[in-house]
Formats: sequence, C-alpha cells, structure tokens
Amino acid sequence: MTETTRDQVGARRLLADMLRVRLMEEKCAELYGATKIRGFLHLYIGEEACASGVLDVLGPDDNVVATYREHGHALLRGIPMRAIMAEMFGKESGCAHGRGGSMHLFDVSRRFYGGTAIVGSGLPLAVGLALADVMRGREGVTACFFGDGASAEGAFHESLNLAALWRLPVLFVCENNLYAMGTALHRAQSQTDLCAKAAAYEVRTSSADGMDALAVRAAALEAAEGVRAHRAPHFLELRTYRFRAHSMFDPDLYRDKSEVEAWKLRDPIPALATQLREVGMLDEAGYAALEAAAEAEVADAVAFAESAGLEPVASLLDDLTTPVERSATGGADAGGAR
Amino acid sequence: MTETTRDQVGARRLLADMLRVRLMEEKCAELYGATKIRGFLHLYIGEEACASGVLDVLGPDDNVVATYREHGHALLRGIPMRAIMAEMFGKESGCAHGRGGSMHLFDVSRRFYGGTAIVGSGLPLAVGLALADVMRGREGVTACFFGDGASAEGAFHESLNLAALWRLPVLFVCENNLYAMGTALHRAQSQTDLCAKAAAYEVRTSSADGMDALAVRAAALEAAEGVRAHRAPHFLELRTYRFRAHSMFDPDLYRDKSEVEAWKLRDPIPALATQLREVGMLDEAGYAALEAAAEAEVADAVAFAESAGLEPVASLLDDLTTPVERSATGGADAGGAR
Amino acid sequence: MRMSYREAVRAALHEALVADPRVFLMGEDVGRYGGSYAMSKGFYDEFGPDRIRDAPLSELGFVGAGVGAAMGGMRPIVEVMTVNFSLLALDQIVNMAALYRHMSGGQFSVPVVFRMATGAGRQLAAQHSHSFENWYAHVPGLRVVAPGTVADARGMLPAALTYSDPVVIFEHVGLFNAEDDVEEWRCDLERAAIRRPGTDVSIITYGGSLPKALSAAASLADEGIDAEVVDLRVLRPLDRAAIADTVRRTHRVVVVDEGWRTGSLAGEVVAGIAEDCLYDLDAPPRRVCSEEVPVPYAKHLEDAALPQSDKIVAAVKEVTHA
Amino acid sequence: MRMSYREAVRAALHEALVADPRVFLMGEDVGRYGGSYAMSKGFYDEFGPDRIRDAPLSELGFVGAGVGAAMGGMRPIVEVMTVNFSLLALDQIVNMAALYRHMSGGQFSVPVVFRMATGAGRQLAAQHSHSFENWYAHVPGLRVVAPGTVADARGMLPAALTYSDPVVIFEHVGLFNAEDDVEEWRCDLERAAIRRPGTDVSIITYGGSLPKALSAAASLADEGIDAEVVDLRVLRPLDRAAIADTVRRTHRVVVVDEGWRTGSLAGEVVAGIAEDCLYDLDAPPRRVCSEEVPVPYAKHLEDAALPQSDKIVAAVKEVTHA
Ligand SMILES: Cc1ncc(C[n+]2csc(CCOP(=O)(O)OP(=O)(O)O)c2C)c(N)n1
Ligand SMILES: Cc1ncc(C[n+]2csc(CCOP(=O)(O)OP(=O)(O)O)c2C)c(N)n1
Ligand SMILES: [Mg+2]
Ligand SMILES: [Mg+2]
Repeated sequence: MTETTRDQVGARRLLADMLRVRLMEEKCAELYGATKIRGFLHLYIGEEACASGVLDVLGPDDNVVATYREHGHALLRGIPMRAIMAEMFGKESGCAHGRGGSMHLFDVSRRFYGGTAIVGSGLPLAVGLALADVMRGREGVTACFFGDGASAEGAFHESLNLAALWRLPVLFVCENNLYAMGTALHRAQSQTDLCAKAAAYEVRTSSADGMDALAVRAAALEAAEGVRAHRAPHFLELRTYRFRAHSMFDPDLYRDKSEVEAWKLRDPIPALATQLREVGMLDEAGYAALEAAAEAEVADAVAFAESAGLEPVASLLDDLTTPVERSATGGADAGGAR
Repeated sequence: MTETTRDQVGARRLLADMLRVRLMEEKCAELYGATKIRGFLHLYIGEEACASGVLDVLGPDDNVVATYREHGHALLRGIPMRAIMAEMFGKESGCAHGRGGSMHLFDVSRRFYGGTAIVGSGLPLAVGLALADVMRGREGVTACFFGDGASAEGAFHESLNLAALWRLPVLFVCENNLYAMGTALHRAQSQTDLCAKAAAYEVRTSSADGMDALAVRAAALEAAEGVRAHRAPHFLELRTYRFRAHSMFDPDLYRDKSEVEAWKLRDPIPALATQLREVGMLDEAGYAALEAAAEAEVADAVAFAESAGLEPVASLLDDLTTPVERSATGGADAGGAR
Repeated sequence: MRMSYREAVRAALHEALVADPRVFLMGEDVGRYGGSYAMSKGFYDEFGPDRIRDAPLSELGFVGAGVGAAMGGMRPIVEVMTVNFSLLALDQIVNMAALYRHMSGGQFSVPVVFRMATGAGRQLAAQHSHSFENWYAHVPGLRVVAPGTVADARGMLPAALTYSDPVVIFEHVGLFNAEDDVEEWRCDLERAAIRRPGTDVSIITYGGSLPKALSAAASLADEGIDAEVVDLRVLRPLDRAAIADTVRRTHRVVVVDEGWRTGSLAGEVVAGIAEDCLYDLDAPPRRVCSEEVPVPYAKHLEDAALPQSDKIVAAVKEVTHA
Repeated sequence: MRMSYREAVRAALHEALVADPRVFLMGEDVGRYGGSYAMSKGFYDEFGPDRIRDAPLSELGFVGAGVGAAMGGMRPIVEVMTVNFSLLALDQIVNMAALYRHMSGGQFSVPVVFRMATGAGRQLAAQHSHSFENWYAHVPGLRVVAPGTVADARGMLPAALTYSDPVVIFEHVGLFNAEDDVEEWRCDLERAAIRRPGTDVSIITYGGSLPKALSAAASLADEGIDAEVVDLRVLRPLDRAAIADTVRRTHRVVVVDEGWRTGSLAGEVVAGIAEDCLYDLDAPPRRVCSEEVPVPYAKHLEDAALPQSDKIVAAVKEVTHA
C-alpha cells in the first residue's frame, strides 16, 4: 500500500470513476443490442484505470485529446453522462448535438477536443494545442490519448519529433492494449517496446500498469509534473487490455479466450476495491453505495437520452462555419473555441 | 591503407566514377546558367563518394531507388551520360523521354526506379520492391537513397517498420548532408543521431564517412552482405555534405561560408586521389587520363543532348497507361517493368 | 446463383488468389481479423500470412509498398478500410502510382488494385462516411470503378487484374448485404450500363446510389414517368458516349451522386452533357447529391444529408415538368 | 503603388505578423531559408524563430499542428510549399480542420490559413506542377481562394484572417513575378470579379490562367470579338450568381482552368451554368483545361499540356461561331 492509497478520498474517487465508466459502457452495449445506439461503438471495458488515473491529475487549464474509444475520457473529463448518452442516442442535447455519436464526443468548455476516429490524427492536433499554449504563455498540459496501433502511423513519428524539437508540453498517453483491432502489437510493429520507440525522439518516457488505477495516477502525476517542470513532452505507456471486442462488429476471433480470461483476473475495478478493502478504506456498504450511485447516474442518463429531442433537420446546415463577426482581434481565452 | 585500397582497379574505378559525376554536374550548372537545363536542378557535388561507394557493391539484380538529387546515382547505375544529359535538355532520347528532367531519371533495364521528388516517397516504394523480390524468391537487395530531411517524414517511420517487421532486404542509405534545404538537421529533428533513430525499429545500422569513397564502399559492402545474409533491412548513414546550394534557386544564406569551406577541404575526389597517389597507385598522368576521359564523356553527352530531337507534341498523351494486351499471366522478370 | 455483394467480392478475391500466385491481398486486418467488413474471412487460413498480409496502421507505407510490389512484378490488391483513411495514402496513389508510367516515358507499369469501402448510411459519422470517388476520377493514370451491382462486385476485380495500371475499386458500404441472382458477371471496365431502360428521363448514377435510383424509377413508373437508369460503373474514364446517348433519347437528366454537390462527379457528368449534347436537353439538368456538410451520426440527419429516393423523385419531377 | 505578386504576398504577411501577435507563419524553410519562393525573406530576423517557424519535413505533422494551434487560440498561417506535397497533409485539412466545427455541433472554430503554391509553367515536372484546387473546393467547411492579381495577392490574406474557419489560399507559381500598380487591395472573399467587361462571350477563370485569359481577350478584341473575363477569385463558395450573370449577358462561355479537365473546377462551373441558366446559352460551353497527363518537364510538352492563350482563343471562336 503506497502513500497514494492512503489518500482515501482520491482512491475512492478513482474507484467511483471506474465504476461510472464501466456501468455506463455496459449499458451502452445493451443499448446497442436494442439499437438505441448505432454506428461504431468501441468499448473501453477493462481499460478504465487508464483514463481515471490520468485525468485525475489534470486541471481545468489542461487540454485533452482522445480517440474513438473515448467514452471514459469524456465522462471523467467532466462531460455529464446525460450529454454523452444523448450523443450516442443521436439527440440534440448530446455533447455534439447528435452529430458525432460514440466516436466524436466534444466539450469545448472542458477543453475536451474529441473524439477523433482517424487513427493517429489526434497527435498533430495535440502538438498544435500545446504550441498555442506555449506561444500564448499559458501553463496547460495537453494530454493526448492513443493506442498502440496509432504508434505505427506516420503522424506519431512526426508529432513526437515536433513536440520534442519544440519542447512542447504534451503528455502522450499510449494505451497499449496489445491489439489494434485484430492485429497484435508484435505482428504490426518491429519494435514492441513502445517506450524505446518514443525514447528515440529524445522524449522522456515511462510505463505503468494500466490495470492499476493508483499506479496509473502516480505515473501520470510524475509525468505531468515533468512536462510542466521541463516544458517538454513525455510519453507514458499504460499496459492495459480491452475485455470486449474492438467494436460491436468484431467477432473477436484473433485472440485466445484464455488470454482474455487471464487479463480479466486483473480487472482494475475489483483490484482497486480489494486494495481499499484490505486497508479498511472500503466496506461492502461503501462499495454498494458507489455502485448504486453509478447505476442511478446511468439510469438517469438513459432516461434523459431517451426523452431528449432530435436536432431539427432544418438545422442540418448550421454550424458548418463560424458566424462572421470578423473577430480579427478575437481574444477568447479558449482561443479557437467559442 | 586498408585491404580495399589495394584493390587497385576497384579504387581507381571509384575515383573515375566520382570524377565522371563531378564533371557532369559542373557542366550541368553551366548549362543551367545557359538555360539549356531548366526547372529544379539539385547538384550532388561534394557527395559523390556516397553513390559511388554504394553502387559499386550492387549487382544487376538489385534495385535502386533515389531522390531528386540523383544524377550521380543514375550515372553510376549505368545509365549512359548521353541519356541523362538529353533528359535534362528535355529531349526525347533522354532516359525519360524528356518528360522527367533532372529530378526524374529512370531506367527500367537497370532497375533504376527514379528519381522521385516528393521527399520520402521512395521509401515505401523500396519496401514494396523488396517485398516483391521476397515473394518471388528473387535474391536482390533494394538500395534506397534519401536525405537526412526525409527521415522526419511519416513515410520514413512507416517504411522502416514495414521493412523490419517483414524482414525485407532493403538497404536504406541515408545521405546525411546535415541540411534539408535551408534547415539544419538539429533544427528539424530532436534526434540527430540518425542511426539511433533507425535502430529504434530494430533495424541494424551503421555509419560511414561519406567523404571517403573507400569507407563508403566498405560500409556498403558489409551492410549489403548483411541484408543478403539476414534477409533483413539495414540502415546505413553516410555523413556527407553538399558543396553547392540546395538547388539553383537557393541563395544559400543559412550556413556559414566557413562551414562550407571546411567541408571542401574534405572533398572526396582529391582525398581519394591523394590516397592512391600516396600508395603509388596513381600518378599525375593517370589522374589526368581519368579526368580527360570524364571530360570527353561529358562533351560527348552534351553534344548528343544538343543535337537530340524533341518528343513530338503529338505523342504527349502516349504512355499514360499500359497497352492492354491484358497480360493476366505477365511473367516478365522485371515484373511491372516492360 | 444467389449471392450477396460481400460474397461476390469474396469470390472474386478468392478466385484471383487461386489463379495467380503474384496476387496477394494487403491491408489492415485483412488477415487474422478477416477484414473489417469480413471480405476476407477465412482467407488467412487458406492462403497464409504472406498472401493475406496484415499491415500495420500505416496507410501511406503499405499503399506505397503495394505500388512498389506492383513495380517489382507482383499483382497486389491493397485494401484501404475506408476512403476517408485513403487521404493518408493519396501521395503514393496520386503522386506516385498514377504518374510513374507517363513520367518515365513509358518504362514502368504499376499493376496494383486498390480497394476501398466508401459512402455513408451506417451512422458511422463524419470521419467514416465520405465519398471521394470524384477526386480519384480526376487523376490521369488511374482507372476508377464502382461496382453498383452484385454482378459487378463479382466481375470488376478480375477485370481490373487484366490491366497493368493502377485501378481503384470503390465498394459502397450500403451495398455489402445486397443480394442478387448472378449468372453472368464477366465484364469490361470501359462502359456504362443501362440498368433500367426508359424513355422520359435519364437518371445517371453509380455505386451506392444505384438502388436508390432504381427505387425512385419504380415509384416514378407508378406515376407514369418512365425513367432510364444509367449506372456509370466506370468513373474514370467516363463513358461519355453512353451518357450522351441516353440524354439524346430522353432529353432530361438527373444525376445522382453521394459526393458533396459542389465539385462532385455529378458535376462532371452534367458538364459533359452540356458540352456534348446541349441542344438535346429539354430541361436544365439536376443533381441529387449529398448536402454540403460532414455526414452526421444521427440517423435522421444522416438520411437528410444523403441522396434518397424521394429526393430523386422530386428532382425527376422538376425536370420532367419543366 | 507598383509591386510584384511576391511583394504583395510578402507585404500581406508582414502586415499580419505586425498586427496580431497570434499570427505566426509555419512551414518548411519559411525561416532561415527565407521561403522556398522567397516569400518570407528577412522575416526570420525580424520576427524570430517562434513566429517564423521552420518546420521539419513533416507535412501531416505541421499542418495538423497548425490546426491544433488554431483551436488553441492562435492564428497560424501554414505554408505548404507546393500543392502536390499537401496530399501528405490532406487528412488533417479535410478529415479534421474542415469537419471540426460542424461535427462538434458548433463548438470549435479552426481559424487557420493554409497557403500553397500551385500550378505549372516552370518546368518543375509532374511531382511539382499539379493543381488540386478543385479537390479543396469540394470540401464543406473550407473557404478556398486563388489570388489571380497582385491586388488580390495583397488583399486576400488579411481578408482570410477575418474568418474563424480554415481558409486555403492558392498562389500560382506563374504569377510570382507579375507586377501591377496596386492602389486599392482591400477585398472580400465572397465574390467573383469582372476583369475585363465584354459582351460577346464570357471567359471564366481564376489564378494562374487569368493572365492567359486576358491576353486571349486582347487578341480576340483585335478580331472584333469582345470577351468578358471573369475571375472567380473565390473557389469555395463559388459565386454562382456572378457566373449566371455574365452568361445571361453574353450567352456564350469558355471556362479556363489549369486542372486536368475531367473533374475539374471548370466542370463544376459548367454544371452550375447548365443548372442555373441553360436557356441563356447560345452555344455549348467549352472548357480549356490541362491535358490529362502528368505535366512533363520539357518546355514544349509542358506548354502543350497547359491551357494557353491560343487554345482559349480557339475555344472562344468555337463558341462564338456556333
Ligand atoms: C487511419 C485509420 N486507419 C484505420 C482505421 C480503422 N481502425 C479503427 S481503430 C483501429 C485500431 C486502432 O488500434 P489502437 O491504436 O491500438 O487503439 P485501440 O483500438 O486498441 O484502442 C483501426 C485499424 C482508422 N479508424 N483510421
Ligand atoms: C514532401 C516534400 N516536401 C518538401 C519538398 C521540398 N524539398 C525538396 S528537397 C527538400 C529537402 C530535403 O532534404 P534531405 O532529405 O536532407 O535531402 P537533400 O536535399 O539534403 O539531399 C525539400 C524540403 C519536397 N520535394 N517534398
Ligand atoms: Mg490497441
Ligand atoms: Mg540533406
């Protein structure tokens, strides 16, 4: 038991966070079956320790860039579950008006830049956000989440170089779940040590057990502090695993059931719950309360999404471009955001 | 003096090769001034040891992919100087019918695949050529030349990974002349040790003095033998320098004249000539003979190019696509080549 | 024989792999996963990892490797999951594969087939739903085709493999589960096809919009309007003769294209008609295209953004009442 | 004031850098080298390495960084040396910058300006000579402009910086040394402009083809044909009203565009005319575009591949004698 777990509030929050993500996503899977949610749905189940640990160390001035597997990141960044659920239902009160769906959750007020579905495309974006922060004298860190698969893309190469060369405060968070769709890391990349790959750009790196929320938080804290202190990027690898198929279309035939089962034994939620119980920081009632709260939040979000309205077809063409008040002087703190 | 220089014929050939390239290019610069050659012209002057050393160890079954700075590679791969010069003159007897110019020299019969002017674009091509060789059971090595600047491109990242992952016989030859146009390597890349960069893909690497043709040849020989033996890629860095501006449009204001002068002291041609003289393998007459032969070849090539005819405008649309004899069975050894 | 579009593509791929050892399939998740749209399920076990080659997430790299392998004597079939992702690889397709032969004075051939899923209709939102067929159709050196029927899904790949230059095949995600009886599928990659003869108006379309055009024609028939439906099939080179021919017979035309309207392939078709048979037109041509916004996720918005039968019907009525 | 196109671009850049600390210029060799076309010579010393930011050879990366920086509150001007190279960066421009605002339900703006050199005429051969303006003009969410005059080269950049969405500016390499007297350069990015009024025929064009159209009009005048020359200026959104307007007055039209003919922007213009004012046409419209081959190096072949005044004259005669 480290110092960190002694921070009872913080540790319980991580557990609560993971539970919220888990229960929300289990409900999503169900709703997908019921055809309430459509399109691609990529579940994060099994990987919750990553988002909860990392986002716990970020502040409101930091930026977050995520992928199509970003429900957890969106929720823990503070987007109300109602807005997320409504988005997946394609409703107007969704966090992208129903235009984005599961893969494109956004919230400008929380500096949550999505939700992008072109693998690797978030990395240059994150570099740019960090560049803007530096040029504007802002203090923020830009956390950029992506998968092991993304690190094969040219965008990874170019972005790590840019961030290192220009000493930009980017926290690159690689959620290494060992697979890119059906392709195992070692079948896709000659270098399977992703920290070694990142280190080649003269970027500081570290690695943590992505099934352990406390370990993730500790590693993220150290990494983020390093980014802030050195004003230079950091590459954080989180070794994790997705318990579900890649998407709802994936028959999941490329990996052994036994491998999945073995990883499930390391489920980050019971793992943290057990840890907390062992040191007497959580009892059955306490856990049940967390679960009940999450369940209630999910139920509320679903009810909200169910009853929410659709964006009128008449506004389909709206918001393609920015109203031209010709803001040549601009000046909003959130910059391009409005 | 190594064993290699004792190979008198070979060493003299390298010297002769470099002289041919040098004198050809000096003439090109002159012809550019006289507006006989137009468009972009990128001179290789100063870097001749690289092409001569590497190409000396390749055989007819190997493939060569080069860049827009490829006059030397084309010539030393065996394309007649006449065809190169005619190409730069835009004449039909040029090695691309005058359609390519300086940046796009080709010769299918010599497995010389160009001559491409999108920085980095030759690397995936080389990977594919090597893949074809492996799949067809051919023995060849694919030598792929590119600059330090190209190693910042996403194409570099993706290609090195593919070659290493699939164990393809590619000899990546990075001509590190310290600049990409006007941008010094250390201003463009966080990792200036390009071998370290390549090694991150689990690719074997080595480095040689690109101003010393014998050193280049020795390194290339070892590298190519490694590629053949292991059927796996190798990254060879040649540390070199261009004496001239990037192109004929470049005012060359981004580097100190003293830096250029210092490198000129290491000019590979006098360097090798001196080496040979010192061990008594070359005398003044011998050198003069080489020079005279090269001069004669250049004069002949220019005369040929001058008097060569233009492709008729009427055939502008020809050879956009391959005549459809519907070669579903194909089978030419040179494959896509015809 | 009854088969689905997906089965037709599978059968064509299978046949090509069996027939020619130089053919191999390369792309993300074509192997162990079985293809993101299950086009190559089972192939990995049958043909092995060399010929059913899973590529890393490196569109530029593996597409370029396909180009190189073609130049090296293979016959690669390169799958890019979705045309949106192909933007990462355009440099190798447009600046390399398409140019090599002409730029080299005819020395090289680049016999590579690129297959890409295209189009919307499955609520996959903006980054997975667009159509860039018109971009590819703009590029000299490429041949571009769009199977809109099950038979063409079966026949176009073997036809593509008879060319020694790059061919791009667009498979529309909305068609994968479509079924049809396929007797004859051997086909050329040169000519458009009349899918429904008619006399009152020409509906010219291709790919995923073909079924919508046919269903529009069916409802128009109920109202006494006899529409001819022309399937372009080959998007480059366009079969201008066939286009002019149908217009000369019907004198009225609606072009349907899932691309955004401005700069769409439909625009090129209309322009060609204006050039070739202006005086044959009895009414201004109309285009039914996608609305000029990123395709949204929500079903009702996605539907509204795309060409649909009712919009085609309305456009036809406009041109026939003019 | 007499100035060259290059000087106009320089002056516009300089002014923007002085006026707004959020503006910075980023691209390959914009700094120490002074810009591959000397557009930013001297700026590095004046504004320093942060604001005249040399980027590594990483088009996808630095273009995407420009997108991100715009979303982060800066006003980046991103230079891509040549439109051919921009194919490496299209994903960030088309799948990201153009989509963000709509796809997010209007939450983000992406106030970035992309500048690219385009076009042929300098014997730079196939990989440095193409024109993909039509591709960009196809994409909702982008504004696309092509300064064809020195005044527009001076005025379009400041105008672009008043928008909060991505603007793409195409600077034609053939114009850089063109000179003109520039008095008023303030301009909108909305409307086409009539560069030469005329009554017999409309020549519609943009960018590098504008001088060719004007010189064609001059020689046509000698032969008694009074051509109106319309400069599109803004390629997205197209000024359809202005196009229809000129056609309604002259009834004959030739569209000149350096893009390859099939799928060209010229095709879109012709299609719009057929839709909007079919009955005003007294002759089939004609397009003068580039031949559908990679642009060759040799001067005579390059000339033959591109639109030229004499071809425009011939096309005008065709439509006026029809
Ligand atoms: C450029 C691009 N190529 C392919 C895809 C299809 N695709 C979506 S997710 C994915 C796997 C990504 O793997 P990884 O980066 O490891 O993230 P994970 O899904 O494991 O979280 C693929 C191939 C895509 N969306 N974008
Ligand atoms: C993709 C791309 N971006 C930019 C350019 C313009 N350009 C041509 S050569 C060059 C520098 C390349 O440097 P390097 O790779 O080191 O090769 P060198 O010229 O030094 O031999 C640049 C920026 C290009 N041709 N292609
Ligand atoms: Mg993964
Ligand atoms: Mg260099």
